[in-house]
Amino acid sequence: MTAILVAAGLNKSFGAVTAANDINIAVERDSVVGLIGSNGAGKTTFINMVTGYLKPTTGTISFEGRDITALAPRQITRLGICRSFQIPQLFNSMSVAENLLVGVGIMASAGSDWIAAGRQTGNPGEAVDAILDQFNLGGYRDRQAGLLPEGTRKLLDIALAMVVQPRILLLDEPTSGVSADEKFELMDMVMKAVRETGVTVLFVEHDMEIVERYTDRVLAFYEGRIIADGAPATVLDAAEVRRYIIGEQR
Amino acid sequence: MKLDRTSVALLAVGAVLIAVGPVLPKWGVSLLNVSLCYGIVVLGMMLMMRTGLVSFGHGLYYCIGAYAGGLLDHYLKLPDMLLMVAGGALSAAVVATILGFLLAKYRDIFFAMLSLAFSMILYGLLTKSASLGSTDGFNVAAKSIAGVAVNGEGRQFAAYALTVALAAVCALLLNLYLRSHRGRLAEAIRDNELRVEYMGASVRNIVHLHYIMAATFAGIGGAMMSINIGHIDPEMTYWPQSGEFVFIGILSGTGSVFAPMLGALLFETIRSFAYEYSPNTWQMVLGITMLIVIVFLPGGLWSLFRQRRAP
Amino acid sequence: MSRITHAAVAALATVVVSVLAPAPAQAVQKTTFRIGFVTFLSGPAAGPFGVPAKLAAEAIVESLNAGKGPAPYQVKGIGSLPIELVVVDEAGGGTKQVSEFRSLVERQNVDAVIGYIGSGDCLAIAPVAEELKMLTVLVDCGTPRVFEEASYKYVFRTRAHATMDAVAATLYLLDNRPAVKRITGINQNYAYGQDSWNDFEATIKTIRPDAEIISSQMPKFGAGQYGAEISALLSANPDVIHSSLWGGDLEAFMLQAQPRDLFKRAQLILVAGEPYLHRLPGKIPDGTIIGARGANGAFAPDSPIKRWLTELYKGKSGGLDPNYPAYSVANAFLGLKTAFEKAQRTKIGSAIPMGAAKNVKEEMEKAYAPANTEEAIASFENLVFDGPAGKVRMALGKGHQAVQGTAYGTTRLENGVIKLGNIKYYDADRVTPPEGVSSLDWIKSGFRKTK
Amino acid sequence: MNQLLVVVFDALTYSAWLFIIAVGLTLIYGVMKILNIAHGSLYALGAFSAVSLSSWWLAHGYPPMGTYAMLALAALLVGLIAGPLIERGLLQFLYEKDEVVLVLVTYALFLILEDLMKLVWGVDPLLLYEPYQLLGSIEIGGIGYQSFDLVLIAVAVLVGIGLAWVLNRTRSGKLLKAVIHDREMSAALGINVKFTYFLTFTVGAILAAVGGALTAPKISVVTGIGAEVIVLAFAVVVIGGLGSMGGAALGAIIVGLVRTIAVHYLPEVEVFSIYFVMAVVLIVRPKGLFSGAEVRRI
Repeated sequence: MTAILVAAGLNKSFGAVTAANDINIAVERDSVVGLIGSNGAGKTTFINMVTGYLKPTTGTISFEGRDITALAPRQITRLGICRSFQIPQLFNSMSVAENLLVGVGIMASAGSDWIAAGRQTGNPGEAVDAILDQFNLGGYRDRQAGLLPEGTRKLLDIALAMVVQPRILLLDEPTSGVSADEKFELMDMVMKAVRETGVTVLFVEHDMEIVERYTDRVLAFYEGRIIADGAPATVLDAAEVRRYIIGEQR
Repeated sequence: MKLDRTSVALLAVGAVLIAVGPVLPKWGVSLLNVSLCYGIVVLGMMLMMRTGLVSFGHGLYYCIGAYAGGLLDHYLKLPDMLLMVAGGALSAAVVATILGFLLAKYRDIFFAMLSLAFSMILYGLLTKSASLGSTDGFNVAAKSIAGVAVNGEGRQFAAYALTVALAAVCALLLNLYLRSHRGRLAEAIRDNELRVEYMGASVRNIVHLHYIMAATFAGIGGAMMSINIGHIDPEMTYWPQSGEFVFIGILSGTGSVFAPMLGALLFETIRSFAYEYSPNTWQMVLGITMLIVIVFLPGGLWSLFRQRRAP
Repeated sequence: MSRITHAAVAALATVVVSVLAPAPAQAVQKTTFRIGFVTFLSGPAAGPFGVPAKLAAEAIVESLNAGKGPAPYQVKGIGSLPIELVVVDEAGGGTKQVSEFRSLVERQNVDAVIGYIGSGDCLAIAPVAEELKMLTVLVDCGTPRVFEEASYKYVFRTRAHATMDAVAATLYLLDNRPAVKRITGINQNYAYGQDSWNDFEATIKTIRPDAEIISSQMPKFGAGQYGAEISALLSANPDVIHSSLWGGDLEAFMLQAQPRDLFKRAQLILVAGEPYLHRLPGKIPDGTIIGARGANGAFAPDSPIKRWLTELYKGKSGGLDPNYPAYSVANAFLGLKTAFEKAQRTKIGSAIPMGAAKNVKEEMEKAYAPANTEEAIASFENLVFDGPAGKVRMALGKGHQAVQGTAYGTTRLENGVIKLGNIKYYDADRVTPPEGVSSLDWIKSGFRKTK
Repeated sequence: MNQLLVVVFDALTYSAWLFIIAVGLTLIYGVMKILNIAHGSLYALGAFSAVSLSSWWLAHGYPPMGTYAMLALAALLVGLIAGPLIERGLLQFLYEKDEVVLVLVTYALFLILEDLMKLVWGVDPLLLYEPYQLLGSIEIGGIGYQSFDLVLIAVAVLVGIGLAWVLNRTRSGKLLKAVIHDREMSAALGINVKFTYFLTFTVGAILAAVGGALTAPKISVVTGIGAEVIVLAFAVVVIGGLGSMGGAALGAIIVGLVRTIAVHYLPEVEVFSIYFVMAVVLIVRPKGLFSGAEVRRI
């Protein structure tokens, strides 16, 4: 198996605070990786660096062998690295279908294809219907995004990342704010959609049940460093992880 | 290409307006001329507003369009209506392309204020240019349309027909654009530009593009206004003029490309009647109208029609 | 909610329909002479110019309608038709004024338009008046460009243009202070202010090539704060300070400059200072050269028409003397009236041989319709008529542009009131370029009398 | 050397005048996120009221020195009446609107007040020159000045120090700063945002009126003076950074200096020098000179 995403020697500090300290990760194609750690441990910073929101102070990130460290978020997105957000980032004044249509539109108008960009969009199109089905959002199709319940907003946020056809999907706390009985349903749906399209997934998660159930590799962050890396059972059992992360959580 | 209802309606209204031109009262023609020119400018404001940006200096392009047309007459002795409009559109687009590299980074009040600064700099420059008549400006007389000489009644009708046609075509083009993939991104940017970036589109490029489009509309409106009015002066880029465009934009709402035209017509009507029937307090009449619109019609005039259609 | 919406839509529809509906057919029998009167009612020019102009217009119309005009203006109204005024604010710039002009003509169906103080507005209106064939008398704008850059059939200006202000000011200055060397100025940064300074500078350079011209201060219109300008003028140590400031700007400048002793050594010229004499006692230094943009106001020689205007205006304004905008307005109304009535007389003269009928005036009123615009224009061109400041000759711009003499004087404070002394009058011919020569060319050519 | 002194003093008087007007504008923006065009009208109202009150005072033959009290009283009255009236009567219903719409609201207000003042005071310019000369004159760099200009500078400095003291040293000032920093958080922490707004707008209105009242003796007070002032004040606060008091001070000094230098050495460019500086500053520092970095949390 080959690594699709490689982070080498990432450092990032905000003034006196070190948010990333010599991070080295190689993510294999088609794997599902969980990122765990307490608040401020550097998980979101890592995602922000991979997706171009933050630039690392030193170190490089490469995707399929290409250095993407200096690229802007949209260029990284274009290459196939897409993300969801802790706080769902939706188009609140639009309907659910229109939200997804934005993504369809961006895909259609990719690059400098002006003719495609100028093409009309009479009906939402098949791509939107497919995503709506995948995420079981059909019932919300014409509801305004700003007025949706939180769990549905979370789902739509992930769907928006999926609609632009990612190769790697980074999910930032996909189940935060989702009720306990909905969280598995949500994750099942996401994982099913991901497996159908063959996408590599990294997700930040506080819920160890979710981590255990859905990942095949776990990275544990502590004060900007990776303190454990391996199969879920191994990592969650490691002494340091139990002390610094799980202990703190329970 | 299949046209939607709005486009068909635009073409129909445009055709009817041109057809009834000869029987309309003259002041009705003048009112429509001025309103539609404003309407064309406000089409651009509407596109910017949809993108989430309001310019307090859009008079800059209105003025550039008018002066470009005027200079064609003044210096190059090419007083052809179509040439003047094309010149106005092109000059506005060129300046907007340059300034857009800067302005596309700006949002909210900072976008509004930097636009204002640019428009006031042009005001200062024009005020200093004695050869262009300083604050008095100069007269413009279009004498042909597409090379065909016109004068008297023919000239008036040609200008009117061109104004209506331009308004219809500009609105039609904007309507088509807004319904296109890229056009839809305007509202997405207004809602959440971070997400747009993270879906792989360059917000800056789109804002820049929309800025150029809005400026081009303003240039066309300004050039056409100079043809209709026959006089241009730096007042066109002074801040109250830009404020008026913002007001008409908010009065109209961003619901449909028809809205700027109707909004401009209503504004011109109120303003003109207030000037005549309440010459000492017309500012108050306008101010109160503005407040009423903002308080009771937050979605603009067009929201009236929208609510009516919705179940 | 939907009822409100419907009501609102209906209201909107009504507005739009009523706006677009054809105007009611014009009354067949003309019973009044409708004049659109346009002047500043808001903004900085309203106080010093716009409102005095409006007061003068209203007073003059009342008096003329009552048949109480001085000789030769005793006929009621215009050709016996009572005058009706439609007043419009001149605010908002040329574009708006053209729209308003159109609606005055096309919606209000006025018979003539009198007005406009701003030069930009005059330039903008003239071609539209021509297009709409509307007889328009420009009241108070000063720019020579109106008739130097174009010629019009329907447009008249019954006051002299501003070139004579600068020329006469220079002549007066050099007559009284021949030794002046260092010349500077403070003028507003807009067309009138720039033109005033340029004309003055050019005139000085033509007559006194050895004078040293220090560049003029050009504060923004309505700046209000002149601290730095006054310091700069003080540092320049000039002999002469030329200023065409007016209104609030002039008053603010005087209030700030006078206590700082700017005028201790420098000779001040206020081209447009005459209307402020009663407002600024103690603030205008003795010996200031003052103009009234024509022999208006305090410069106007005594005459029945001047007394008539003064009395009327005092009644309307609560005791103030008419200032030069009021004089300009009087010129416009009297000129228009003369033109229409002369046209009527001409018609009657050609219809009925003089002496064949008694009571020509009654005959005329009964038998003949009032003169139309075309006839009035024919008699307006090259007309000479009496205004409150003396004879007005429509001599330039192919008979459409008035020439008048002008005057300058020097101030002196007497018992708390500013008086004018050493008044000198300048004939129109001496301070106005001949037909077909642009003002600046004429000045630079050394005031040549012919082309 | 003398020339330099003159330029600096000219710039200082102009900056002081600008600062008094601009600081109220920036305060209101900082707390309420309203760019208040009607600030110009409040300035004009202050000037008109100052003329009316002082003229009344002088007409009764009271000692001329008392006109200074009248200037202060006029500013207070305008601020305390018009401020609350506008905030409670209109603005409070519109706080949830977009920033740009709020600018338009205040523009509408500006138009209404403009005609209202015309109805009350007429269009004839009003004069009140007594207070300008009462304090005598001084000489700086070989050039005479009126001491009144020193008062103007003193008032500006006092206003600046006073505001800085209130904001940094008093409890309510610190609360105000909290509101400036994060409106929602402050509300969540139990700060009475509604009252804060009321207070801020009133203080801002008083400052605008102080500017007008202190300018009245130097100018002829006439409708339209508010319009000229407001765009200048905008330029100042935008250059300094919207919502920053220090920025308003720096902005005022920069604009004052630039304009004065233009007047003394290049009168030709005076007319657009200020907007040129504004554009340059915004290009280099998009949010003005004193602006906190804003990081969006995602």
